[in-house]
Amino acid sequence: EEVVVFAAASLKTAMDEIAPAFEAQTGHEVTVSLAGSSALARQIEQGAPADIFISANEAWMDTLEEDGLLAPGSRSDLLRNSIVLIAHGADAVPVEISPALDLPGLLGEGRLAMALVDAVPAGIYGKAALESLGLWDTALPQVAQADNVRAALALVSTGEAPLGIVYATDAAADDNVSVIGTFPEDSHPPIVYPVAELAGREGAAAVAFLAYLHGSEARAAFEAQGFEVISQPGAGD
Amino acid sequence: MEWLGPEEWQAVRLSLRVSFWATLSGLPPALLAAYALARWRFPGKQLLNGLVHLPLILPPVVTGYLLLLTFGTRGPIGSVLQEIGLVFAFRWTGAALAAGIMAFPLLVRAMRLSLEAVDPKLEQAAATLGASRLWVFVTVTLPLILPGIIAGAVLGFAKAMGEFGATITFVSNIPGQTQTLPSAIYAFLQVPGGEHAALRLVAVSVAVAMSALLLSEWLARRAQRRVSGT
Amino acid sequence: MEWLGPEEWQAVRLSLRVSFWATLSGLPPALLAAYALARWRFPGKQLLNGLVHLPLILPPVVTGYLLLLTFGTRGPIGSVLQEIGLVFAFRWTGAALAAGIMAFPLLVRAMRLSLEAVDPKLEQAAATLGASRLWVFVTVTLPLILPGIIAGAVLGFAKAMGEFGATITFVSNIPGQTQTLPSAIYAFLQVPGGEHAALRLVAVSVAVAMSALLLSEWLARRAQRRVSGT
Amino acid sequence: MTLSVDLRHRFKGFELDARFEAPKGITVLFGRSGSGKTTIVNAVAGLLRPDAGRVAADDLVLFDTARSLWLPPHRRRIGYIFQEGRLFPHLSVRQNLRYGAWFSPKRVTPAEVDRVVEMLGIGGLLERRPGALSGGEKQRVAIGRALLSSPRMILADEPLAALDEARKSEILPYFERLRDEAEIPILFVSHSAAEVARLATTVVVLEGGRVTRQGPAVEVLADPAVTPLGARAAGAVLSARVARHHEDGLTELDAGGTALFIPRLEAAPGTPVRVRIAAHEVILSRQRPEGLSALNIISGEVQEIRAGEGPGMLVSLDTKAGRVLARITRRSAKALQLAPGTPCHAVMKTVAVAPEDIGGQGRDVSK
Amino acid sequence: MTLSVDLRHRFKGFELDARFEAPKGITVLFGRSGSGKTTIVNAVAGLLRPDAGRVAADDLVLFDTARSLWLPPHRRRIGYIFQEGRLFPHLSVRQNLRYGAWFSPKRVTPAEVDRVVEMLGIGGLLERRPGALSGGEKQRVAIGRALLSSPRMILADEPLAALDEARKSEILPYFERLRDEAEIPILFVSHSAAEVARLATTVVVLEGGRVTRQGPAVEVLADPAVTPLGARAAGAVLSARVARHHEDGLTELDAGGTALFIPRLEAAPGTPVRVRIAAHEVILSRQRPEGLSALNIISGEVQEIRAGEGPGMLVSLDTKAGRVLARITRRSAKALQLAPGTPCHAVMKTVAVAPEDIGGQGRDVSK
Ligand SMILES: Nc1ncnc2c1ncn2[C@@H]1O[C@H](COP(=O)(O)OP(=O)(O)OP(=O)(O)O)[C@@H](O)[C@H]1O
Ligand SMILES: Nc1ncnc2c1ncn2[C@@H]1O[C@H](COP(=O)(O)OP(=O)(O)OP(=O)(O)O)[C@@H](O)[C@H]1O
Ligand code: MOO
Ligand SMILES: [Mg+2]
Ligand SMILES: [Mg+2]
Repeated sequence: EEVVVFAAASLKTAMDEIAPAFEAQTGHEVTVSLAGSSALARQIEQGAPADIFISANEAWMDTLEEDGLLAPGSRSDLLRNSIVLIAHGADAVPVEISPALDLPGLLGEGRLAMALVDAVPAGIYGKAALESLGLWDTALPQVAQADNVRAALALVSTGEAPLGIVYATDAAADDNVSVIGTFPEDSHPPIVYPVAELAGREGAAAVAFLAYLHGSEARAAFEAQGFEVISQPGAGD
Repeated sequence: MEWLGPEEWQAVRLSLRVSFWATLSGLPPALLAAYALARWRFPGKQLLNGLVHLPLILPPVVTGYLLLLTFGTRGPIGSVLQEIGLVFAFRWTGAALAAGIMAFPLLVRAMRLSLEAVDPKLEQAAATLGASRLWVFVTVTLPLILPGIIAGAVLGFAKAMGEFGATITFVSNIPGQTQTLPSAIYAFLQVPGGEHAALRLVAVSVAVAMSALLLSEWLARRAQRRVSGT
Repeated sequence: MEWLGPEEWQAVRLSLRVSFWATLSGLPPALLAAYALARWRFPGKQLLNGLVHLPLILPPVVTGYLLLLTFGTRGPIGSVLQEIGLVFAFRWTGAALAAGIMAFPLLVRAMRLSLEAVDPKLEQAAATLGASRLWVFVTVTLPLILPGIIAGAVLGFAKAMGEFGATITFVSNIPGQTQTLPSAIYAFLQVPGGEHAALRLVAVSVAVAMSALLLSEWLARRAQRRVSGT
Repeated sequence: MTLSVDLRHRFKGFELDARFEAPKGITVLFGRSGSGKTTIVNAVAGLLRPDAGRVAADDLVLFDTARSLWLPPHRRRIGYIFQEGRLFPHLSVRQNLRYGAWFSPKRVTPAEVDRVVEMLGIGGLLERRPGALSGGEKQRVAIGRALLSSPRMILADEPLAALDEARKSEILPYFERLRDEAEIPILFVSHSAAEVARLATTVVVLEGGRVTRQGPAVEVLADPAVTPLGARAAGAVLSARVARHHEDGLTELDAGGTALFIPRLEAAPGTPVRVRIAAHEVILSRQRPEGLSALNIISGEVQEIRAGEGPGMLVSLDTKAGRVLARITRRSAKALQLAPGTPCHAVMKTVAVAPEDIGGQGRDVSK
Repeated sequence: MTLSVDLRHRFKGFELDARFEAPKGITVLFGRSGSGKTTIVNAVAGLLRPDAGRVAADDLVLFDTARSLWLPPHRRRIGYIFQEGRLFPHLSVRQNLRYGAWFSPKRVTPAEVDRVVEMLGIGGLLERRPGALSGGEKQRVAIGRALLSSPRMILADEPLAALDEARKSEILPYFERLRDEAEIPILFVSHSAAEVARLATTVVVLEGGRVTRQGPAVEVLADPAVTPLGARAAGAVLSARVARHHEDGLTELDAGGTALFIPRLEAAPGTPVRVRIAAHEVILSRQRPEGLSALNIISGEVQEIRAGEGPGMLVSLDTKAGRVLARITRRSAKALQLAPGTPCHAVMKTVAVAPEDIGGQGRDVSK
């Protein structure tokens, strides 16, 4: 049996590990389509042949749920992530992220690289965090918004922007940037990656894969990428 | 090449297939559109002209979105075509459609430019020798615009090889079905540490496109030599 | 238009400015490249040819990334240009550079096609009348390829209006500085229910580009009439 | 087949208003540069849509604005030899020549092709493309292309202008044969008085878009008023037969009992030939002249004397060989006291009857 | 200024190997279609890079393969009238005419432009583009364009082929004046024997890419062996003066004491003119003939008799008016018992001295 998984592109590395492992274990076949969460959600709305959707964006999952496109009861939160403040250079001086943070001082003439602050989750969370810390208004004029987190990271990595706000998972792997602070969890809505089975596509393989995602092998793969796996009541272990 | 995994090979093959068919099946309608724009007068000509350019003007994501809305399984055209067994949604055919549409304005412009450079006196001469409109086109116009067709095809093929936004928005990124080289490159770029893998694919993409380019140059030189008549 | 917010108006104006300058400043180097490819023989010609096509072949994100690496403040070219006061990073100039580079292959192809259609006998005639290579180019070649230049400019302008991936990757999206229409449209499309706002901007974008198209058609017809010599 | 032409068309600064009939044979359109010749030919071919008018070949109406009738060019089956060649640059000479045959209802035999190729002397060029041809070579291929399209009518716009005399005199007989043997009308634009004089069955003279004179060639050419033709075009055509060949390289013709000497003509005795005698090369004498180097003397009597502009007069002699025209000065006419009925001798040099003024039917013109 | 040409070039199936000198005046390149005329002209202009050779105008070497010297076309200052016009389609006629002046070191005065425009009869076309011109109109503009570029040398590749006789006879005097007054050499390709005979100072005969004959026009044209020229090209040129105008429309010339009658010539008495008398239009007579319509009789004695191929002979007469050539048959020569020293009369008709065979220096040729 075949399972088609639509997954946010940021999960590529993890999915590249999980899918073959699942296939080996169960004999099912997994096809993973990686793209932006919004594109995937739209495709699902237009009848894409997806069995499972892992979104990096809660809002899109909510939309699908409202439209009745999810298999009832199949939605759960799979992963948690955090956003961090990064600076260019391998060993930048850490700062304390608090309302007292002197962002303009740190930025100087430079830019604060973020993902699109009204459209892309990482940007939305970053904006919310800065707002709750009372830093947004001073930061706003210096914010440079990229179309995704990876592009924001690249801006800092190349030194184009001295600072940036990205996911912890992205920051970890780049030698040209250092994490100089993590935004407090309560400064923004929880960053979760919801997963769900799609309505009308329920099948044994899909159910099995869903379970596998919550299982220990998958957990290892996700954690290796820096994600925090949200424990499921009643799932796997 | 050992350093390409089987899935990546698949992407290379798929990209070639998609670009080839996108270009090839784009040529006849592009030729028709170019001919209409260059030679005919009809109401709505500027509308057609605008429509042809649309994929260039719109951000690719929008084009992809519009394709999804119209050619998707639930779209007005997609659902009809599905009846006759022509499915674009989430198939390589859809990738070819998207690439073809994105390449279309480039095909049309190159051909139109060549068409406008054809000396109408030669076509008239052919008519006096008994060739009907269609035959004039086939025996005189077409050979004379061959360089333009080749130029258009090259541009179109290159564009199709690089097309990403519309494709991934329309048919997603399904390995073996719709995962072209650019989609694969994009996916690599979305994860930490994927840059090297992405660059490898970029290199493959460039190599393939360059070969096509060299071939086209050679063809174009031959065609040009024919046309300049020496 | 009341239904456009001030920030959106800004995006419209910026897109126009970016596309205009991208096209305009792209024309001379494109003309040079087209001339070199059409007329000269030199080692590395096919390399130049490939380079010109590169922005078409590469996914725009990759192009944007490469631009960032080379034209960024720390990039090898960017840092030098900065010395002379030419900054691209996070400026509209950078958006224009990205759009210009993406449009470049289209400019070059159209011009090259026209150049190859120019009758060398006319250029020879000009030479016998005392015109040096440069003057022949200015007084004969250039007027004769005007339709091609216009065609290329239209394609380039349209492409620049729609360019998104390379631009946002290179100079990101700063309202009033680098937020072009496509960036704004893209942002709307990322959020559920943003389609309507996006479509409104798409409509503006299409309207603007169509006006440019109509203007170009008019210019091209005039140029064509000049060239066909009646 | 007769072609009747009636055309009105305006260009900025030029107005065409021409009406004429082109019967079987060669109708030469004659007129100065810019007088509207090519415009007429284009309209007949269907390449120009005139403002108003009608062109018909016998019953076949090519177009008629009154009846909104318009036969598209490719259905007119017209062999058009363009003023500027218009060869297909992407096709070889051979393919250019064959082009018309692809669309022709009649089959063109290889023998026919060979004959035209040989006549035009383009056998060595067949595999070349037009870009590698000289000016005259291009023009010859263009002639061949039109001739080999099995046309119902031929339009030739200065087909021979780019050719040398020798080549012309090889091709002219071909047109003559078309004129004499084939039923198709030929509309022939030419600036050359010699060509006109030799080929024309009918002459149409154009001036500024209007037909100022039209009629059978013999009449029009003999008319001193036809100034654009130049004084040199007037002449008479005599019918003769080859009588015998002499050892000193001369051929003797028999023109109604009068012997005429011309440079050797490769034709068997008995072959009928047409000899044109240009009026300006004829000298008149009241007594039969003696001791002159001129070998040809035809006796007759003055039939008519017409005065033109200038100092010239055109004298028509009635002779046993046929009508002979002589252009002489007023002063001479007075001195010789010429009047209708005066007996008179026409004197012309042997060599004045130049080879290109000899047309024949029995000759193997393809040689 | 003398142009010396030495060229070797191969095309597939054609080999050019030509060496000749073109002194001041008009050097006519004469030869059949495909004989290499345009190839030579292109090489002189710098449009074709020949395999080997050298072309120099006096001390100025245009190119020399031995010394790897190559002057680019635009520095050669050559007025090239192309066989196929080559007007700039995007420029008006006026701009086309002025094009050369933009790059010329010499200023072209408006008066000069006006004169050329008037001579070519293109005053009404100045604002048009070439696409709206007739074939002959294009050719005339092309002539004007070349003439107005203040060239150091003129190359004319069949410049008059597309023109009617009347137009030709308006333009020919202009070339004559260039020949006679300006110091610039003119290389002139022509197929027309009449043009060659009238214009040529020097004649270069080409056959299959090789020069078969070259020399002063009078010599080459008088040579019966020069077959490609055709019998009609031989002729002598007499220097004369206008003596008086008669009421019957004739003008009397004085050629070394002999009176010659020609159709009225608009020139004041005393004006020197050159009159060409074509050899094939001259009749010889031992006695002075009486009662002929021919008005011009020149007495002299036979200087030389040359036999050519065929039945013709060329007789040179020494007369007080100058040398006169007559082409007569062998048979007549025998009958008249001509030999060097024989006194003899040359007879030619008035009208045989056609207007276009009259060239003058005193005439206002722009009219
Ligand atoms: N580009 C070329 N490639 C090959 N052969 C050529 C080329 N151009 C000319 N030729 C050949 O060279 C010969 C000389 O050509 P050229 O144009 O000099 O002739 P021409 O004397 O000017 O003839 P015409 O009177 O017909 O114009 C011809 O046989 C022609 O076919
Ligand atoms: N497209 C056009 N637009 C305007 N005027 C034109 C156009 N074509 C021709 N003419 C004018 O119409 C007149 C007749 O042209 P046409 O070509 O019929 O002359 P022609 O008799 O063939 O002359 P030639 O012997 O020079 O070829 C000319 O005065 C010409 O300038
Ligand atoms: O698809 Mo993303 O992971 O929302 O940037
Ligand atoms: Mg004409
Ligand atoms: Mg030539």
